[in-house]
Amino acid sequence: MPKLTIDGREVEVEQGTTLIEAARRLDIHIPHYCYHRGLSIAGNCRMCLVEVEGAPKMMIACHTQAADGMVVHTDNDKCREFRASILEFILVNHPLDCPVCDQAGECKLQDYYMEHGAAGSRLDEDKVKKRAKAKQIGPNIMLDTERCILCSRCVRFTDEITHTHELGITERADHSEITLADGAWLDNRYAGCVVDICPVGALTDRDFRFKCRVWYLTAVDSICTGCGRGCNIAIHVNRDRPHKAGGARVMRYKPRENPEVNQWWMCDEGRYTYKQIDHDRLTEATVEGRTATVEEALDATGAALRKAGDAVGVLVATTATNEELYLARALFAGALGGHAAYLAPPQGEADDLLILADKAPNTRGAQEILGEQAADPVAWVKEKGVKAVVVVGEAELTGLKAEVDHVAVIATHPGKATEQAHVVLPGSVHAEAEGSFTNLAGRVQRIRVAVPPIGGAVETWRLLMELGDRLGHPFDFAFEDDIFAALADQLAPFAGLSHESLGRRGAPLGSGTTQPAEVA
Amino acid sequence: MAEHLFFLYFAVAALICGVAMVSRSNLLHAALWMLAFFVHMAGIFLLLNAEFIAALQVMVYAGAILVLYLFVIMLLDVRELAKVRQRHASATVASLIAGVMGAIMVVVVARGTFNPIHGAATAALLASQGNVESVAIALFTTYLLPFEVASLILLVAMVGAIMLAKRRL
Amino acid sequence: MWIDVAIKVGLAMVMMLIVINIAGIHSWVERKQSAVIQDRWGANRAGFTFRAPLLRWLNPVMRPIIYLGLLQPLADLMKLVAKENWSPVGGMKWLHASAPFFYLLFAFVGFSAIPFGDTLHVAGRDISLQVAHLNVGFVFIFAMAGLGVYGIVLSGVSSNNNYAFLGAVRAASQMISYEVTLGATVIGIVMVYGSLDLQEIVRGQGALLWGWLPKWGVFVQPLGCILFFTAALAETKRIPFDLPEGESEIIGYFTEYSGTKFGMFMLADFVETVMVAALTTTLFFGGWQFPYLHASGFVFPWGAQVAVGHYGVVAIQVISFLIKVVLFCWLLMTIRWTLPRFRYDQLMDLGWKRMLPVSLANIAVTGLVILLIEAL
Amino acid sequence: MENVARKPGTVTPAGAPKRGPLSFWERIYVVEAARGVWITTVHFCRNMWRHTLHLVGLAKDKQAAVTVQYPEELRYVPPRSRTRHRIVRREDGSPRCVGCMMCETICPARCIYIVAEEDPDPNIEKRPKRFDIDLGMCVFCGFCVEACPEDAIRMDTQMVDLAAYSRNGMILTLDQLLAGEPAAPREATNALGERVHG
Repeated sequence: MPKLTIDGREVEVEQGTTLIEAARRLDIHIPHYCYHRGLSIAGNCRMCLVEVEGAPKMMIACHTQAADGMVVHTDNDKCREFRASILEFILVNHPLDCPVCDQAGECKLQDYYMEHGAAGSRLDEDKVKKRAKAKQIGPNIMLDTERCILCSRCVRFTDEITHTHELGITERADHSEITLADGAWLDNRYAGCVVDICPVGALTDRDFRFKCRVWYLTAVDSICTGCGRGCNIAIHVNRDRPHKAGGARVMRYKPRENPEVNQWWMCDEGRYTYKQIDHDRLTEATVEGRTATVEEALDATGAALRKAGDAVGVLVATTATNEELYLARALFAGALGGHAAYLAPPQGEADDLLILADKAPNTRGAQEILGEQAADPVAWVKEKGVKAVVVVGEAELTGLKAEVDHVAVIATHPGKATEQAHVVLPGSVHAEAEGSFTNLAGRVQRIRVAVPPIGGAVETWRLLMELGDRLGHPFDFAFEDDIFAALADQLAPFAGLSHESLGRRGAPLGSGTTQPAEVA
Repeated sequence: MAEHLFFLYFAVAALICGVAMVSRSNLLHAALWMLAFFVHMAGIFLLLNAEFIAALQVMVYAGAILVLYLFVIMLLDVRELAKVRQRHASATVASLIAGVMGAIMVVVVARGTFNPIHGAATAALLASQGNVESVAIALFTTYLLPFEVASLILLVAMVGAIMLAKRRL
Repeated sequence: MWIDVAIKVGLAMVMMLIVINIAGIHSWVERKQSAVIQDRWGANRAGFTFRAPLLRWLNPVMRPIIYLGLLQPLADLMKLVAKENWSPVGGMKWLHASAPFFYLLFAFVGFSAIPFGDTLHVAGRDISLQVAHLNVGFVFIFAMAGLGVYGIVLSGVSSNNNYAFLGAVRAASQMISYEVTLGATVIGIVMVYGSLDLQEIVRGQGALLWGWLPKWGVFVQPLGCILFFTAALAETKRIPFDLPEGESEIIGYFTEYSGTKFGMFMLADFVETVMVAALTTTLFFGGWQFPYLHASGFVFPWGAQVAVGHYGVVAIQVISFLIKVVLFCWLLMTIRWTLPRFRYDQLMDLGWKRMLPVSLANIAVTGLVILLIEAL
Repeated sequence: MENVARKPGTVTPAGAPKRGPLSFWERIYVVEAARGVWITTVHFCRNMWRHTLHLVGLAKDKQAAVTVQYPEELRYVPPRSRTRHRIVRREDGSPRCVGCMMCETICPARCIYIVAEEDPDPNIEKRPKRFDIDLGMCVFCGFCVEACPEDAIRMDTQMVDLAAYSRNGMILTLDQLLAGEPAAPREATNALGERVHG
């Protein structure tokens, strides 16, 4: 175990650890462009040069392994001078078109320039112009070779992560540029990630281009709902410039690092599911097809459920959060003496990186909380003798209306479920409520409120609580975390967990009761 | 005839205002009903040829005293007070007593044994003497002692209020 | 009986006509007079130009009208009426709407006791030129003025606005404070003329002192006159006593009002101004009396006599009353553009510590003088 | 400033005669108020008389009002005054703005609304699809002009008479902003539209 000194502080790291990682242990940030923890080491940007005592020249921190007794300086005059020089070199042919560049505001070039460069240009020659300024290289990706600093992160990503090899670097010296391989098209299922890892504005997302400046955005930690993987994401919300992008509230998803789930990546399929948040939403309640207030709709459903006595049931889609599932269970299976089951999640393609076949975010949670799956809702209703049923979420329910006296659907989008409903209640999507999902691997992860419920919609958990009030079984939960606390209290796998202890990266089922192992 | 009609109106309206006044939970509304009540009382005084009393009723009670009440009410949070369900134990007793007294009045009026006592101030006297003079004569001759006592009591009350409000003079 | 009612209604209409017109003209005077006093030009925009060939000859006539801003009140009125009828969020809608009504109503009702002429003999009837003959005259007027406070208090409470509320508290306490002085100063007049009846007081002012000086209130009660005028000015809440409103700085009770409802407050303010002018005229400046004019005509102290017919006498009296009222309105307006506003403590100080004791002393001195005169 | 010992609470403007304590008659206030009323009345009578004369075309040389009679008379507007915005065009007539939203970001009144779109020319990349300035909210601070990296927005139209019949009327669109032209500083004129110095 080598023991070394960085900026006067001692640290002991495993054999083979690079200096940049060793420094990270001490919360020392070494500027870098080409280095990425999820990719192989290229060592071509030279931004991470540090001084190692005894070494004849500056060393790159991303590729130099820590050795016993090493004394490293990351922020002395020499380092700063080198960084300024490297930045000057990188910027020689950079077009400095920050005003039109979408990366402006989250651009490492801007950040490091303000921090380490901030020098006037000494360039007398004309800048070397590349062949084309903005060029489309994939269905969602634009490439601007002028802005590229040739860190090769995107090339390594297509080589090492997706193994699709679409990108490469051609030409020599200051004519070098990122190029598509012959006949290739950057359309792999993770192509959007190259935009995330590009430290400058060379690769931009066509979907996000020019919609909004990044400094207008607020990032809210959440979980992708595209499949059972539960990739950690940040929802980027535009809260105070509503005139942007036709009034869209959510501007984009960005993957969030979680080594246990998705490392640094997410698939394009999930990345663009944000459009569903505002698209074609149910914004008002209906009773028998007529527009009604949520109160009226709740009253109607409450009356029907009361009439049905214990012949009531609830069918919850696996898009519901753990909290919503728990409320459904506590109300229908518990207090009312009826039945509760979850609906079969939609299935799709899977691959060997992130994408799973189960296309719902909380199938595991439904299994743990409700246990029983209603593969065919109509058959389930018949079998249980249910006379009034509440459906939470989207499902194929053809023929259900004929079997029961009352169908209430808490839904977010019009679909096959709402067609079968006597009463439709507008619920919330994952970006509009607090809660948690359990991914297929059994990891419980939090979602948070990014935007308020759209239009007249109400948080789904609140609707369930209101139903409880009307059925004479009021819940006294004030917030979502109270519901989770009750859930953790009653179900063994969740025992010991709380919204607070889940943190930003979640925790596996059952981990609340065992002493956590050494946290790295 | 017209006089009877006016009296009927003023009497009924005053009763309604009075009941409304004590039954409102919103203090502000109660005060406004009280205002309406004072105005109708003044109307009854007018019918009794007591113009001066009527004007004083409005000027002093409605114009000054009730405004001071309103001050206090305004400085309290009326909406908050209105939310409080006020239910005192004494309310039952009070309504009982009120009911009994009301019943007595109804019985007395119904039996026709209720005869107004004619005072010294007749309409003719008022016409010859004038309203203010009649009041003044009564106040400063017949009832001089009660008048002076009342003013003394008021003085005491005023001094007491000042002492309470301003501890350090 | 019906004829009596018709006469009363007619008198009330005449009074309303007079008051509303004077009050309406105020809004023009206030703009133009303030402008001219302050070396500005003032309202000189409202108006229209005729394009139709048949009406073009009217344009030269319109020019001075526009130049003098005579159509400004009309434009103001149109603006106020056309504005949105709005009530504040969280306020009490009904009370908010009724407050200006209360205020304006009680401002108007007071006028019913003001006599604007002597008895008119027509077709064998004696018509006293006064809407309501009340033998408690000004007590009634003060009672109505006291009720006007409710309009203000309600507007403050119902607006759900702390500034409006504080303005209402200031206004109400100011009005109550000065009502005391107002009442105390009038007592001197009552003692001199021996009546509360305003018509009687005016008649009493027709007498002559030492054979040549009209026995007007201002001559027998000069101190009372100044005190009354000052206190009445404070009652109208106009500069220099405009602490309840102070449009531009301290925000007042009708902050949350707009459109017609605000217009009613403004009109009521002007009506109050007219009321103060009318009361001052009635109590201290002889009301409808014209110097040396008797029922049969002029009788001058140096012996000359001019006979005037009954209708002529009544006409001179009514016009004399109107001219006096207008002159006092003018004075009130001029004072507005002359004096700076008092501070609130100064206002209370003036009311309670200076004017009230002086007015009480005035009563005592008046009583003494009357006793002395009677003893002699 | 010389250091003059003053009574606390009194402020004497430089050069004003020092005031002694108020006399009894001044404290009585009635006389002083009457004097004040007299002064305003004199002003009123003098000015009203002159206005009347002006109306019939006499005594035009004697001023009745000291104020600038806008809009017949106009005040001089200095050339560097921040006046209504305009957007500068390129040589080909297209707006110079690239929709970078720097002005929108810096605007303290948040009166600028920009929606950007792809420009067909890849060397420009970005152009404003919508560029609105709400003059009803603008505080004329000029930050947008300072922030613009393309010198695309300027406040040199010398237009200061901004009014509209509705709130929406106060919103300038891209076309209106492009229609603005730089103007010479506004000269002061008198009621007859003649140029006046000063």
